[in-house]
Amino acid sequence: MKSLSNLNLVAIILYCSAGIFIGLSVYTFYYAQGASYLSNEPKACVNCHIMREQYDGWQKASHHAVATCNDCHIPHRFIPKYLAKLKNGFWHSKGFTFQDFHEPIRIHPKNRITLQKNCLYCHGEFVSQIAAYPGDNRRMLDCIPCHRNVGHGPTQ
Amino acid sequence: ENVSQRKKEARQHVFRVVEITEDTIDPVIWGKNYPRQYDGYRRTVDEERTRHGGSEAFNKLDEDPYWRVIFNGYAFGIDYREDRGHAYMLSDQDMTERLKVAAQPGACLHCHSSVIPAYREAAIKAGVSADDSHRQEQIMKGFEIVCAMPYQDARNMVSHPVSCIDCHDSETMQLRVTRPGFLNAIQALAKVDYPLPHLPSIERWRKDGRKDEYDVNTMATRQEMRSFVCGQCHVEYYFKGEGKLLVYPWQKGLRVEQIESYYNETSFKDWIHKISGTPVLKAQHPEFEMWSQGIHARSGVACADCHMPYKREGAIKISDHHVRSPLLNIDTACQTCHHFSEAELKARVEVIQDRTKALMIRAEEAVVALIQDLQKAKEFGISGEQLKSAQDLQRKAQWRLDFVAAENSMGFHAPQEAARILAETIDYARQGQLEVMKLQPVTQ
Amino acid sequence: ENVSQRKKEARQHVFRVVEITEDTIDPVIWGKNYPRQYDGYRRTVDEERTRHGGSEAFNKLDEDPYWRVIFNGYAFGIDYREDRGHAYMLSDQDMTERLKVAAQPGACLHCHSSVIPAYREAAIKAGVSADDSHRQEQIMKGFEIVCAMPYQDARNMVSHPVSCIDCHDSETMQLRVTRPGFLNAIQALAKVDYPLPHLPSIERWRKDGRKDEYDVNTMATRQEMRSFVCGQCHVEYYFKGEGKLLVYPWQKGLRVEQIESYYNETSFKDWIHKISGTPVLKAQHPEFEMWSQGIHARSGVACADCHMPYKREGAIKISDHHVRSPLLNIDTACQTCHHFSEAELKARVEVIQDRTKALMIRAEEAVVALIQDLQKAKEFGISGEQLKSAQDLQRKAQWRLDFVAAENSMGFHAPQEAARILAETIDYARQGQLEVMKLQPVTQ
Ligand code: HEC
Ligand code: HEC
Ligand code: HEC
Ligand code: HEC
Ligand code: HEC
Ligand code: HEC
Ligand code: HEC
Ligand code: HEC
Ligand code: HEC
Ligand code: HEC
Ligand code: HEC
Ligand code: HEC
Ligand code: HEC
Ligand code: HEC
Ligand SMILES: [Ca+2]
Ligand SMILES: [Ca+2]
Repeated sequence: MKSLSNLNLVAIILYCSAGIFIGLSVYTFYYAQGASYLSNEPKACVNCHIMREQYDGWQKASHHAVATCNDCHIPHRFIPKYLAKLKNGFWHSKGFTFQDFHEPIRIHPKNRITLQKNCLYCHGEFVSQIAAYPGDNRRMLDCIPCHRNVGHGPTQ
Repeated sequence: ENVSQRKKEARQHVFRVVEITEDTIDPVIWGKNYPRQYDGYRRTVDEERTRHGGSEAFNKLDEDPYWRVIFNGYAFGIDYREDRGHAYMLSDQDMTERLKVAAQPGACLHCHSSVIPAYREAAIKAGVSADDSHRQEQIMKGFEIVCAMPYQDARNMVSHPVSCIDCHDSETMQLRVTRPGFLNAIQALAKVDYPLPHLPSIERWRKDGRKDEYDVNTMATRQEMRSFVCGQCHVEYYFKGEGKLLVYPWQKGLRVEQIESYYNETSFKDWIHKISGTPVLKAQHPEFEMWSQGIHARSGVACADCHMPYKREGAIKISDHHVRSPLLNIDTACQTCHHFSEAELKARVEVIQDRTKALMIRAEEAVVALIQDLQKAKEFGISGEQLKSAQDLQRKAQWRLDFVAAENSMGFHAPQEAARILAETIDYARQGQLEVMKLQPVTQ
Repeated sequence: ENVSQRKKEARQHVFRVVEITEDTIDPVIWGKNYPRQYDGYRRTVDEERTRHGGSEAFNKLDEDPYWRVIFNGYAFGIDYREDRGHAYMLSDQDMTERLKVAAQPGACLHCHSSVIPAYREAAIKAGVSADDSHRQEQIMKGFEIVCAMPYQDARNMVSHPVSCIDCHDSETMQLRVTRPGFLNAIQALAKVDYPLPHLPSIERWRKDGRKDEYDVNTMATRQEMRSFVCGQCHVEYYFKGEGKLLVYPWQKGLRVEQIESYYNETSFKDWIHKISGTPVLKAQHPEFEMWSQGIHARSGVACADCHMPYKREGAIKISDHHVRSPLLNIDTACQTCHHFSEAELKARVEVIQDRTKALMIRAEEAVVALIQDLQKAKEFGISGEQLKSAQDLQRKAQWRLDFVAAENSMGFHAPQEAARILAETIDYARQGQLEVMKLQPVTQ
């Protein structure tokens, strides 16, 4: 199973990034109410005003009533879930502190795969005939170009 | 209750009721396993007109008589119709007057029938090993043989319009390309240097050092395949040499002048224009080529996205196999990506198409004027040699005009490119007239 | 620290340090209250070139000498430059040779300076009540007076290029339109019948029975205002009659042939072409008109969305007052709407612009060829009367060519429309040549 190698990774990254993460951004974490990052509460994400646009969009989008940020953006299995939160938490804190990220914010390719998988978590059966293969570069049917607005409403 | 009912439906949507193999042509049999797709497929018999397209096979020559002048001396000047649904492709070919006024080769069937088994059969008869491991060899050899046959002989070997097996692998149901014309052409295209940002797998193959041949069925992404299966037939083509081998002229690229320059190199002509005496070219349905120049292709939007959009049927989602004008189902074809009302989207298409149409008529007038001037000059007794430069300009102009006219979206697939091509048409046609005029003093 | 600083910023980003009134022209004073916007505004002094635009004031006549032929006999044939940042508008006007070779009126200042106080001053001098309740009357009357003045006299009444007060209400900071030229024209446009799907407030006014006059400052939506403030100046114009009244010719609509037909009705001409003797038109920066024909306008995308995009400064978002080519900041200008890389978006613009440019050169060749043919015919001694139909065609062709060339996006604001216009250019120019040719036998 994949979770074995994942576990190794978890261990390594937990140690390394935890160190850097704590050293670098304890303050950010504290001040931006970082603890809430680990919850499922969407408000946790808007603690960074940089997420404001996505938050506002989410409130008006079709999934507002049925899915929160984490349902779409964070893996649903336990270990990858907290691993992802940690990794993303690290990058987001770093980005927020140093203001060195590209704007407008763009989802990272890996997180986009996670997102796809989460679409299938809920809609897997519905789209079973059009098999989606998230993460398989050649065979993947990408949901996002057609359904970009489901999470945050139209951008155009 | 509703939800659980739908979940149940969803779980059991594929019953493999029957066995399907590479020899199963009959869509009815496939339909037993995939009834929803089959239902859509069958509906391509429907006929409904849109402002510039749709599926009524009206006669284009009656709609706009300029074309009788432009096609004078060629079979298209006799019978040329609006295309309609896939269900008609074989019978429409059987019935066109074009087949009666001129002998046509078996090559015609490549795009109007489920022809692969016929290719294999012909190859095996000709001595290629019947073994399954020689499948591709059978197809390519049989293709050559059938292309060269008289139409009727080949016609007797096929029985269905495009069928499931032409786009799908019988085992995995994945998309695949079967048509030799396309397989050859896409390899040639890959080798060209001109950039193809809308075909990422070719760009990747080029970047990776162009190892072996580019193999569309193993290298293309799924999204590309959703256009390639259509590119099997919706392309410009010609019959090469005595063997009438079907060739898509992409050896220099997909743009109108690249194709022209390929034809010019071998001095190819489709026919000699009866009024002007010019060796001219005929363009046929370059949908794939025009789409390639548009913003949709560049954005990764495939033919199937618009012409076979996903639709909801109960608890599952399927591709609408009722291939047709997207203007007949704007909600599924366009609105997932574009958040405007159906009326607004329709209006946008029509603004683009009306502009194209107006320019097209302007361009037709110019080409017809040139043909008439050439006619008068000939009546005056001016010799062919002197008319050469004007005739060359007619060839250029007519090729461009036809490229837009024969393309079936009335400019929508690439609006600015269509207008650009028509602008060049006008320039060449009017310059041709000037060339003829220059000869006038000589005759006085 | 960073976070807390920003949280604080977000709370208190406007300190009203100084009082601003309708008489405060100097942007430095406004800048005390709005330092971020002022910082951007000041940066319009920057100079950076893009492939087809940017802000270096290179000489267009040297880049492409055809234009010396096309503009022959007119001030534009002497000095015509690429436009640059707003900071230069007044000094560039002062310095252009066009001002030296021909006497220009005060009307020029309407779009090159913060002119409203000058209008009011002139009106009050001329007897209009100085009372604030007569503000609009002062402006409209002063406009008429200043238009008719000699340039230098009017020039002495102004001191700043476009300033905050030209786009903003001094009290509420809301956008507002001040320019009489625009106010008159948009009312005339509203009265036309042709559909304006991109201007919903006008459509609404029409549907509601066209009561009173259409009043842009009270009826337009905020999103429309984000284009209207630019439409105050980035438009085609002419000086009407002896009073040199500045008029935007939208009485029949915004399209190139609608404007042409307006000019034709009054036999208006900008000058007599020196080589051909044709009374011709000059087009100037029809950005608003071309944008109106494009898909962005139809989608509700305003000038300010691309040319003054929101950008984040710390915790707050402001409009980037460094008005310039969006290709210099694709991330804020385009990527909010388009999910493609900066390189890809740049490439898309350049594909559109390169197509336009190639067609434009083709069209220039045709127009120049016609001018040369007319010249030869005149040298031959053919009379003006006989040349009339060829000259009419020159007028038509040249007007269209110039409409695309004078527009500053090299086709981007409306790609297919630009190509359509150039196609017509070519058609008319070549037909003009044919008309001249027809006269040849007469001379032999
Ligand atoms: C229903 C699914 C869904 C939910 C719920 C959701 N998102 Fe998203 N999110 C998406 C999609 C789809 C994208 C677009 C990815 C793309 O364009 O490639 C996205 C993109 C983003 C981006 C990157 C911006 C971009 O355009 O690439 C951020 C940041 C983000 N979401 C944050 C949030 C936050 C914060 C919440 C909760 C308030 C949230 N999301 C809730 C689906 C969702
Ligand atoms: C500490 C402040 C902060 C918090 C809290 C935060 N974000 Fe972000 N987020 C950022 C910054 C900064 C970026 C841009 C970083 C980048 O592009 O690398 C970002 C980028 C993103 C992206 C796009 C880039 C990527 O990583 O794929 C997504 C998706 C996203 N955030 C989702 C979330 C969700 C979901 C939450 C709540 C669980 C959240 N964010 C909470 C600051 C934050
Ligand atoms: C937490 C579960 C969940 C996740 C994750 C999720 N959805 Fe949904 N989605 C739903 C539910 C529930 C509905 C509404 C009920 C229904 O009609 O099935 C819905 C509705 C939809 C709809 C129809 C409404 C509309 O907006 O057009 C689309 C399309 C859709 N989802 C696509 C997606 C995509 C794409 C993703 C991933 C980016 C996604 N969903 C992620 C649960 C989810
Ligand atoms: C973005 C959407 C879109 C894409 C992608 C697209 N088309 Fe079209 N196509 C249209 C529209 C819209 C029309 C005009 C239909 C009409 O006039 O009724 C059209 C017209 C056609 C027609 C004529 C239909 C008729 O009604 O007669 C054919 C054939 C066609 N397209 C084939 C293709 C092929 C092959 C591809 C890919 C190479 C393709 N299209 C890609 C939208 C699209
Ligand atoms: C490369 C593929 C291809 C080949 C080869 C081909 N066709 Fe077609 N044909 C098409 C496509 C795609 C259409 C629909 C688009 C259109 O009508 O422009 C079509 C449409 C037609 C139609 C209906 C519209 C019309 O033109 O009246 C007839 C009849 C027809 N073809 C006859 C023939 C004949 C006869 C031949 C051989 C000389 C032939 N076709 C060869 C692809 C092909
Ligand atoms: C085997 C050849 C072949 C393939 C593969 C093929 N087509 Fe066609 N297509 C045709 C022919 C031939 C016609 C014209 C039929 C007629 O007029 O009798 C046609 C007609 C059409 C029309 C016009 C329908 C109408 O109602 O006017 C559309 C749209 C179309 N095809 C789109 C597609 C798309 C999209 C694909 C790929 C998903 C595709 N075609 C694949 C040969 C093909
Ligand atoms: C090429 C475009 C396209 C892609 C890719 C795509 N969809 Fe869709 N999707 C559609 C269209 C069109 C509909 C509307 C169907 C209808 O209304 O009949 C739809 C409908 C849906 C719905 C149901 C909407 C409803 O009305 O309840 C869901 C859920 C959904 N899609 C999820 C997904 C997921 C998950 C993926 C990725 C595996 C995906 N889609 C990929 C075009 C697409
Ligand atoms: C002209 C080409 C073409 C023909 C003919 C065709 N299909 Fe398809 N089919 C497609 C395309 C394109 C897809 C979408 C594949 C994808 O998303 O990768 C598809 C998808 C499917 C799927 C997957 C589920 C779905 O709906 O997306 C099934 C099952 C299917 N087709 C069955 C059939 C059957 C049965 C027939 C014959 C009755 C048939 N197809 C004929 C082009 C075709
Ligand atoms: C899978 C997504 C998708 C589908 C389906 C789609 N489009 Fe588009 N369309 C795009 C993208 C992407 C662009 C490029 C501009 C942009 O980035 O938004 C575009 C651009 C356009 C434009 C402006 C470009 C031009 O050529 O003038 C029009 C008009 C348009 N689409 C109409 C349609 C219509 C009509 C349909 C249905 C027949 C359709 N689109 C289907 C994604 C799509
Ligand atoms: C969708 C984006 C968009 C909109 C909306 C838009 N423009 Fe532009 N504009 C552009 C682009 C891109 C260029 C080309 C810049 C270049 O070539 O460097 C351009 C060029 C220009 C230029 C020349 C800039 C230079 O670099 O010399 C002017 C002036 C201009 N636009 C004014 C306007 C006005 C006025 C409006 C509204 C009536 C408008 N634009 C609407 C994107 C836009
Ligand atoms: C209706 C508004 C308007 C009026 C009236 C106007 N201008 Fe301009 N002018 C502009 C705009 C907008 C630009 C920038 C766009 C461009 O250069 O095409 C510009 C650019 C210029 C430039 C710099 C580029 C070039 O053409 O060399 C000069 C110099 C200039 N104008 C002089 C004048 C003179 C002299 C007059 C009076 C005869 C005048 N302008 C009247 C709006 C106007
Ligand atoms: C008062 C008249 C006026 C107004 C209002 C105005 N402009 Fe201009 N604009 C000009 C003139 C004049 C120039 C040319 C200056 C020069 O070349 O010296 C210009 C130049 C430009 C340029 C070229 C800059 C460059 O770097 O090449 C752009 C882009 C532009 N304007 C966009 C806009 C937009 C967007 C708006 C509205 C938000 C606007 N303008 C409002 C008069 C105006
Ligand atoms: C050429 C027109 C123009 C000029 C000149 C101009 N602005 Fe603006 N300004 C705008 C536009 C457009 C907006 C966006 C308004 C909206 O979204 O409704 C804006 C918005 C603003 C805002 C609101 C906050 C924001 O950034 O969106 C402030 C404050 C502002 N401008 C200050 C100034 C100051 C100070 C000056 C002079 C130094 C100035 N403006 C000159 C066009 C202009
Ligand atoms: C506020 C939203 C918005 C902004 C900002 C924007 N666009 Fe667009 N763009 C659109 C919409 C909407 C369409 C129409 C197609 C569609 O519906 O997706 C479009 C269409 C296009 C097209 C295809 C149409 C055509 O004319 O060929 C291109 C190319 C494009 N945009 C490029 C750009 C560039 C470059 C910029 C920045 C200078 C830009 N856009 C800024 C919303 C926007
Ligand atoms: Ca049709
Ligand atoms: Ca410039």
